[in-house]
Amino acid sequence: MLDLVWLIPALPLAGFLCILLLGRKLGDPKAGYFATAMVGASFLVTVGVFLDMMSKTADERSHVRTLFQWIPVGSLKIDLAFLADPLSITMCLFVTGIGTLIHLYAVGYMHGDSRFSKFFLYLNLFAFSMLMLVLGSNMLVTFLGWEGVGTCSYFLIAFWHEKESAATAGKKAFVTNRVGDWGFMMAMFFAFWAVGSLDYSVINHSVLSTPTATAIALFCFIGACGKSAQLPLYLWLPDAMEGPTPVSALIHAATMVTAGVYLMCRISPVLEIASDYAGWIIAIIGAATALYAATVAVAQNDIKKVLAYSTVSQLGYMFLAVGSGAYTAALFHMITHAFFKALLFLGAGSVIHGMHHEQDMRRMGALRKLMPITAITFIIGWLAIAGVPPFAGFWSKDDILLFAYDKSPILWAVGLVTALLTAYYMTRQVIMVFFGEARWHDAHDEHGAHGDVHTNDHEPHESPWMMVTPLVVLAFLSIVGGAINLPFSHKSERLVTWLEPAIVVRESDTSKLPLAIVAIVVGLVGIALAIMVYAKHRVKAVEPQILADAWGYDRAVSNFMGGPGRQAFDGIAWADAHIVDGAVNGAGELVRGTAGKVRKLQTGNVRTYAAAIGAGVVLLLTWFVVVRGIL
Amino acid sequence: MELFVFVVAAAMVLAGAVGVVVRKHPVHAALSLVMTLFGIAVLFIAQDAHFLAAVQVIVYAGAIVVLFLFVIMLLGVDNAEDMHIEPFRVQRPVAAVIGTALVTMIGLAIIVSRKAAVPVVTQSQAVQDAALDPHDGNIRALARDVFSDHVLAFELTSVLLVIAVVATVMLARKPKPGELLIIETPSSAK
Amino acid sequence: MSAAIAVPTTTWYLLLGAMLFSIGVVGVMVRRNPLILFMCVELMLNAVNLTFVALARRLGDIGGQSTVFFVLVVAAAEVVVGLGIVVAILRRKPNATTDDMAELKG
Amino acid sequence: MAALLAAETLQGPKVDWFALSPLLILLGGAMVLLVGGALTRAWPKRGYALFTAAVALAGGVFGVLLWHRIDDKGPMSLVGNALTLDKVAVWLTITICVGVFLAALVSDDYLRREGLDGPELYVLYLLAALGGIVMSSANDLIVLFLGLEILSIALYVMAASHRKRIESQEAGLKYFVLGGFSSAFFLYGVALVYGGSGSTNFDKIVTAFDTTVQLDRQNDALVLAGVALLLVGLAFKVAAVPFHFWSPDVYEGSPTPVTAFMASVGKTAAFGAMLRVLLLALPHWRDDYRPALWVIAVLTLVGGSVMAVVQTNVKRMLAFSSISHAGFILVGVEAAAHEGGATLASPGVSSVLLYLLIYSVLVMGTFGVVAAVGRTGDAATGLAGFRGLGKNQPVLALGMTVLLLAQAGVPLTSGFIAKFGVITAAVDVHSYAIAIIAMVSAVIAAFLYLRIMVSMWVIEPEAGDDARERVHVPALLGVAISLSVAFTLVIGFLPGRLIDITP
Amino acid sequence: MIEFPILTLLVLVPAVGAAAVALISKRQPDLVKIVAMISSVLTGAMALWVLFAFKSHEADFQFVSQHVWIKPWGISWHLGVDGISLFLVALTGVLFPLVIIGIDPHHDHKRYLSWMLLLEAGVMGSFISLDLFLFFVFFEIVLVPMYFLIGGWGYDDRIYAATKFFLFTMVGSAFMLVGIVATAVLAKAGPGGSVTFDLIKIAENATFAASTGRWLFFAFAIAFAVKVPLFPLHSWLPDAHTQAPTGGSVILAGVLLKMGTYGLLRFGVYLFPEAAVWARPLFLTLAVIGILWGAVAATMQTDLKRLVAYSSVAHLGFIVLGTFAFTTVALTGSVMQNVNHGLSTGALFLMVGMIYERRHTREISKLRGLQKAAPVFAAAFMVIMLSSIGVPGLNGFVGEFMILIGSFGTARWWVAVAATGVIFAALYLLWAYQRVFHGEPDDDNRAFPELKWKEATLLLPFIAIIVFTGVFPKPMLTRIEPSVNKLIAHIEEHGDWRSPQPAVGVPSVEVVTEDGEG
Repeated sequence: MLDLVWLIPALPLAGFLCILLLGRKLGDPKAGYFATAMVGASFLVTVGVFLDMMSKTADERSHVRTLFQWIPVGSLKIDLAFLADPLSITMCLFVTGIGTLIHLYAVGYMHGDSRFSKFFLYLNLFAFSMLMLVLGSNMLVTFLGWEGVGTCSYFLIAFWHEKESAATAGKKAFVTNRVGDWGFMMAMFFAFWAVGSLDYSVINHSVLSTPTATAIALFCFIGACGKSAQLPLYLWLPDAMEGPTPVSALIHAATMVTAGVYLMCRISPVLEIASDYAGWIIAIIGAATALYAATVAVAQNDIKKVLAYSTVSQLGYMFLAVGSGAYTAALFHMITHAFFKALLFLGAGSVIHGMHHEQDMRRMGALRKLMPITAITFIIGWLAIAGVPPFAGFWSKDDILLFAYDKSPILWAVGLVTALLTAYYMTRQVIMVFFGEARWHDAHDEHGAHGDVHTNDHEPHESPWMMVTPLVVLAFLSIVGGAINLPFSHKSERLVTWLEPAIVVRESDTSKLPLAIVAIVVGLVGIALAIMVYAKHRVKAVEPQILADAWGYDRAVSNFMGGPGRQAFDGIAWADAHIVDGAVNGAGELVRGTAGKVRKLQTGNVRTYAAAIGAGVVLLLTWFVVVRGIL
Repeated sequence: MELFVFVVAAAMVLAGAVGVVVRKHPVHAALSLVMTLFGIAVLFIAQDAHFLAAVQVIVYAGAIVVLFLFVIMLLGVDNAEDMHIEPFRVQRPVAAVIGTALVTMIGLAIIVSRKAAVPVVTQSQAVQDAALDPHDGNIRALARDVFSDHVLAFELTSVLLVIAVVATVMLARKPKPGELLIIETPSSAK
Repeated sequence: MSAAIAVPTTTWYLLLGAMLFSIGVVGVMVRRNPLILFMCVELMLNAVNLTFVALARRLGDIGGQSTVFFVLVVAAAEVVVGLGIVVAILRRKPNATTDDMAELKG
Repeated sequence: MAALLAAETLQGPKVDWFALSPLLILLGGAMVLLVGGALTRAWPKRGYALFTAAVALAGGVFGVLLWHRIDDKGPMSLVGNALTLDKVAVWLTITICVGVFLAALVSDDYLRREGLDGPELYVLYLLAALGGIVMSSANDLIVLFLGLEILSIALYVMAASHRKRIESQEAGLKYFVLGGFSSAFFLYGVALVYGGSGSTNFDKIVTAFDTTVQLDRQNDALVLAGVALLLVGLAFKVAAVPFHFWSPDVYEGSPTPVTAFMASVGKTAAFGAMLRVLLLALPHWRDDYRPALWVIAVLTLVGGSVMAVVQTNVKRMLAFSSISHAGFILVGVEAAAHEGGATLASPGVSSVLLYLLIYSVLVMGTFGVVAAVGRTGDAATGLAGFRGLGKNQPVLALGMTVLLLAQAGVPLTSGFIAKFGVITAAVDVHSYAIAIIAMVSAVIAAFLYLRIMVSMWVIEPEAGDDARERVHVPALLGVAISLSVAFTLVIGFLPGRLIDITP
Repeated sequence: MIEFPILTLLVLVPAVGAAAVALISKRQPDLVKIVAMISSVLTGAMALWVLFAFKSHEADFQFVSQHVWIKPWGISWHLGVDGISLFLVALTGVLFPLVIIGIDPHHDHKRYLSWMLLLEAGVMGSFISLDLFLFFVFFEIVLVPMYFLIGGWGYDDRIYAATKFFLFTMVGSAFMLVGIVATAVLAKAGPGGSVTFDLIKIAENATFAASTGRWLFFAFAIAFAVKVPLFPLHSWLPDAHTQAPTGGSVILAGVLLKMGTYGLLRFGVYLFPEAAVWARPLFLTLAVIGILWGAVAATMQTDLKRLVAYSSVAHLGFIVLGTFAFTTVALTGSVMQNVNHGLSTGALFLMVGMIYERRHTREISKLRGLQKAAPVFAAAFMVIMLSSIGVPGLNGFVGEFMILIGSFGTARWWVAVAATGVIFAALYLLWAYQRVFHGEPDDDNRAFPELKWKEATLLLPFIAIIVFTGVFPKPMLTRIEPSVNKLIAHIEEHGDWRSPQPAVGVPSVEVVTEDGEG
């Protein structure tokens, strides 16, 4: 069964190819079901592989399946090969699993869109790329997937490309990601230079010097920052919400954005060799991002923007974990986050769908009655992310905070504040959307560009079954997801045990209980605060503009790009036209100008010519008689 | 004596030459030229080139200058040139500089190398013998030389004269009336 | 020949020739009447002739004199042709100077 | 008296008549044309041209025979050492004959079109060619001077021969005045060299200097002045900058076939003379005149190319291009001046000879096309006259394109071979700088060829242009252009044999 | 046994085709097209035959044919292909028929096709010549048809562009010609004695003094740097590309520029290894500047075609970078990238041409929302663009990656900077794509016609090769690598160069790998 690992990405690829050729014939909704089926089949294969792997001893669980030599030249031997090990299969499981659900959801969500089949074309391609990323046995195959998901992300963000903002957001995502890709490529160069191979098996098992390992780790981290939306490269993710909501859920919450975390875990042995400061840098950036994004989320009014910043914040958590050496904790959180954040996004999507593409929370409220299932599942997601036990989020977040405390109490404190804010802004969101009074009547005029296909019924409504089913499944997972790694005993830490052969596992000796209690309290405080503000209106809401503007960072970057950056570009373009090309044209002009001047000597008058000859004679005589003869 | 002859003749030569250059009227210039030519003929004699002196007078002064005068009269182009006008302001200073430089350079070369070893010339016996003839040694020697060593050159001068004949035929042929149209570029002709 | 009086050596003649030549050169440059231009060229040729004769005497060689003979012929032929051209032009443009004959330029 | 005469019979030099055959054929042909033309009624159409071509061809054929004779017996000197018959001389003789041959073909229809038909011009062609051959085989400065004068005076007349165009007469006058002017310089140079060596004969000059030149350099100032003046005369003839001023005006004003003749035969003879004077008569002053040659070559290369850029008259453009070509040939001469001894056997000389032959043919063809495009009155030689040629006369335009590309030195044309030879010669003596300057100036010059091509192929004729007389290619002209193009291409593709036999 | 002179025919068939086309009467336009098609397709078929008959894992020249041409100068008609030139030959063979059949010049078909075929002969010849003189002949002759193609069938500013192209390139060639002659003359002093222009003989036998070799190298390198074009000698390229007719642009980008990079490798590095090693920092620096400069300049262009043209400057910077890294991986990448760039940029020009055909403008600001109007067209453009951006899985990435990773060991800092080029590539292309294809089309653009079948057929080979090479480059690599290795060995032998020993990973644990390759 392990040898069939190639089927996992192959099925979505097949789906992609089929839809490419037949997509229009299949149409809405068959294309969607077909795509869902392909990813679902991929999930089944993954489960098969997973079971097969489970049946093996820990040592035998790593398996490389080479398809063919991809780039064999000189000392560079790169195979198109898959590495099936607990880490990759874990990733595959939730990528395909959640992927299937979101595909299904999308069939409902995208119903009626004029480019329905194209959406699933991209979605399948994305699934394929993501699986390549996860399964790659060397950095380059991972990079193939890495870029593939980036490209799909671009396609999908800009899916409604008629909208200027969507097109811009897509481009921004791709270009920003490319900055990170530069780091990834540099990491590969270093790795190849140091060990002559890009295979994880070789890199992770080589005796690297500390500086090299640090370089590889940090360059990988730059790549991860791009893909996983960390400071300072997170900019693209909030904008990416321009894409259809299933895309936000699948790509920009559950799977693609976690690729950075995955990569860091994948090379965790290298990180271990790297200098201490590498870990510190990662942890600090992670913590900073977490806190920063959480503050921003507090003041957002767009239902998806809140979730987007929340995602950034949660990813920050994961990097905090990575930086603290808690790779399993990072992965654990990644999985639970995938559950609840996908749930939240899909729930938000369901709301948006029900609200006819209204995204402003200020125009929502009291939806729980009209969209009961959506409301309930969303609330479960809220509890999970807010860190309320026993929901999934609590366990994983707690795990991270524990290791962060090991690293430094300050990091832990930052994490705690973030947790508080998270609870606060999520509660705010739930209240604004599902409780309070209905405010949607105020806004009939705001019709989404793509809402036209819906009926003229302006009343919000519950979503169809294919959208609701995934919500329910994910809600269930958000409740019980924590079970995969309960910190009660070594045995209950199933995820850790499972991943142990693949990544570095670290034990913490800090007492877990007090920290957990603090975390719970903090979470509850956050919820309570929000209730006071938004439900009871006891306290006036604090939503300063600067937070809504994300501390002005985005604008600063835009201003820089539009200002000095653009000027620099203009300057170079000018220099190209006027200096580089100017020199060429200048040379031409010089010749022409000289000729124009010299031709004036050609007066047509014999006497002038005679004078010229005379002058020539004198010059020649000077040379011959004076220089050569007399001197 | 020789000095006296030289000085007088040289004065004639130079005066005539300057006259050619500065006299407004072409006829005067031609007459100045005659003076120069005579002066040179005198200098030829002073240097034992009797035959050449004779030819100089006959051909140059007699034929060439007459030809000049003839053309001047024939075409009636004997109007004076206004020497006060010079359309190209730099022309005269430049000419003066070049002229001075030229004479300086060559003069310098002449003076510097005046002590140079004179190469030994071995002439054919016939020429040497002819030169010894007291009466017309120069002419004989010249004839010997021209018709032996330089016979080809001599023949070539005939070609030159043929060309001169053809040239006159061609150039002097009067264009038929109406043929003298200056052919304009088609755009303007249209 | 008295020793007190300098005897004009070849150098004197050569210098005279150089001067004559230069006057001719200057003449070509400053005069506008084509006929006078020709005369100036004749001056130059005569200067060369003088030089030839002087050198021939210094060398004791008759060859220089034969050369002068050829030059005379050349000069004659040149004048004939030159006057032919001038006649052709002047018939068409009476009193044309070389400055007027400057349509071809640039 | 009779006894005296008998006693004093002149012992003229021995004359090898066969060796003089090309000269005699040209002379004889000229006489037949002159006398026959004067005495008989007008010859049938094309009669003069075909006769001239035949004479030139015969001259060339005898040149080839002489070539084989030299192969057997080696070079020889003729008529009392006045001429040298070596391979260089014969090569140039053949080149000149080829030039005359093509010129005759080019002239035929032109003269009739312009109403100038008659034997005179052909007579002048033949006589000028004779002068050219004398120049390029002379072994005596005086003989060379006379050859030069024969060629020059004939050219003055030819330049002025278009009676209806005042430009032609202006050209004749300018050429004449400046030609006479520079001839005087040349002659002065002859005189000064004569003064230093005691002779005008190349062999004797060399012998004389062999004994004196090393002794006392300062005393050679006069001879050096002579060398300078000789160089002036030669540089004027080849139209080297700054002695080139006459050539654009004269090329533009002269009847087009005459321009072609000047550019081919005139240039060939002048360079032949230059090789002989500099390398055979004055080898002792190599180190003195080589830098001067270098400077002149560079000025000529750059000046010719640069000044061509702003021209709009094709004849004038080609005049500047011809100057630039002269620069190239000077590069070869400069290279040859690196060789020691009084010899013409060097890669430099070979490259010059090859260049001259190739250029002669090339330029004949080019001006042939210009003659056709000039149309009646020989006035439509501006760039505008070439517009639409690609449409109306595609074959002619294609031929012109080939010729222009060859002039630009594009590979697979003879022009490239010529340039390559010169560059090789220069590089062979390590004159890298001049080689590079030459090539770069060739690029500048390429601009003008491109402009002509653009006019032919790309620019649409304007409204006024349509009213223009249609370009007409008469038979003989067509033959001349075709031969020229064919030669250009054949040599471009298969130059091996020709290079092999170049002396 | 006399071998079948396949390479000679590769040159002769298009040349004869050109002559035949030129000679056919204008009144038979169909015959003209058929003859042109046959000769180009035949050439393409022969090129492909060479590609398939080529023995992989073989470093030496194959299909060699040698005949004396100009004996007194030691010049011979010496042709051969090795791994370095093989794919360029194939590319040339494939590209020309596509262009000749697929692109309509609109007027004067006869002349257009004749020039095209002549161009093909010239390009083909430059890639297979093994004689300096012969190479120069082809290198230079190419200018003529290209000049006429740009000048005759180009756009508004075509004469300026064509002239600039011709003269600029010719200046470079001027130096090269002197260099070639000097090389041959100086090489003569070595063993053998007689002059030869034979590349292999000179490269293997002649030894030049270091300073001499460097001068000579520069004489060659200038010509190639112009052709590539290397910053700052690139300014002819945007004009030429923009003004050329579509077919001309495709050929220009597809194969003509490759004459520069190929020449640099074959006639620069191979002939003068010592000098090449010495000049390495300069070329690396210029290449890297070119990458960034081209990218930035491309970003600011308002003309779509000009933008693509500038992207070429950036891409070719990568190729030069790889060339002067002197490692197997980078050099192989460079050679491969030649082909990749030819395909992707060629195809981009093709599509820009199609846009122009439809809209009669190339101004980005006048185009808008084309994806909505013509989704398939947009998709095709997208794939090609992604290849140009260097997205893995497509050909552009493989070459670029090999260049970068291979150069890293020997030119680390340059690579670090050059790699940022991938960011810019995304920036300018995506931005352009957004402006042209995204958004709501206005009235002018709404009627933008969808990709036609004929056009799709034309693009299909491009896209197929783009994808195939991106996924499975191995067949290319095994053919290129031996020759590249040989070249590097040559550099090591003659120049002060040691290519870095491949680092060998030191696994602390035995890795379980199961090779599943069949």
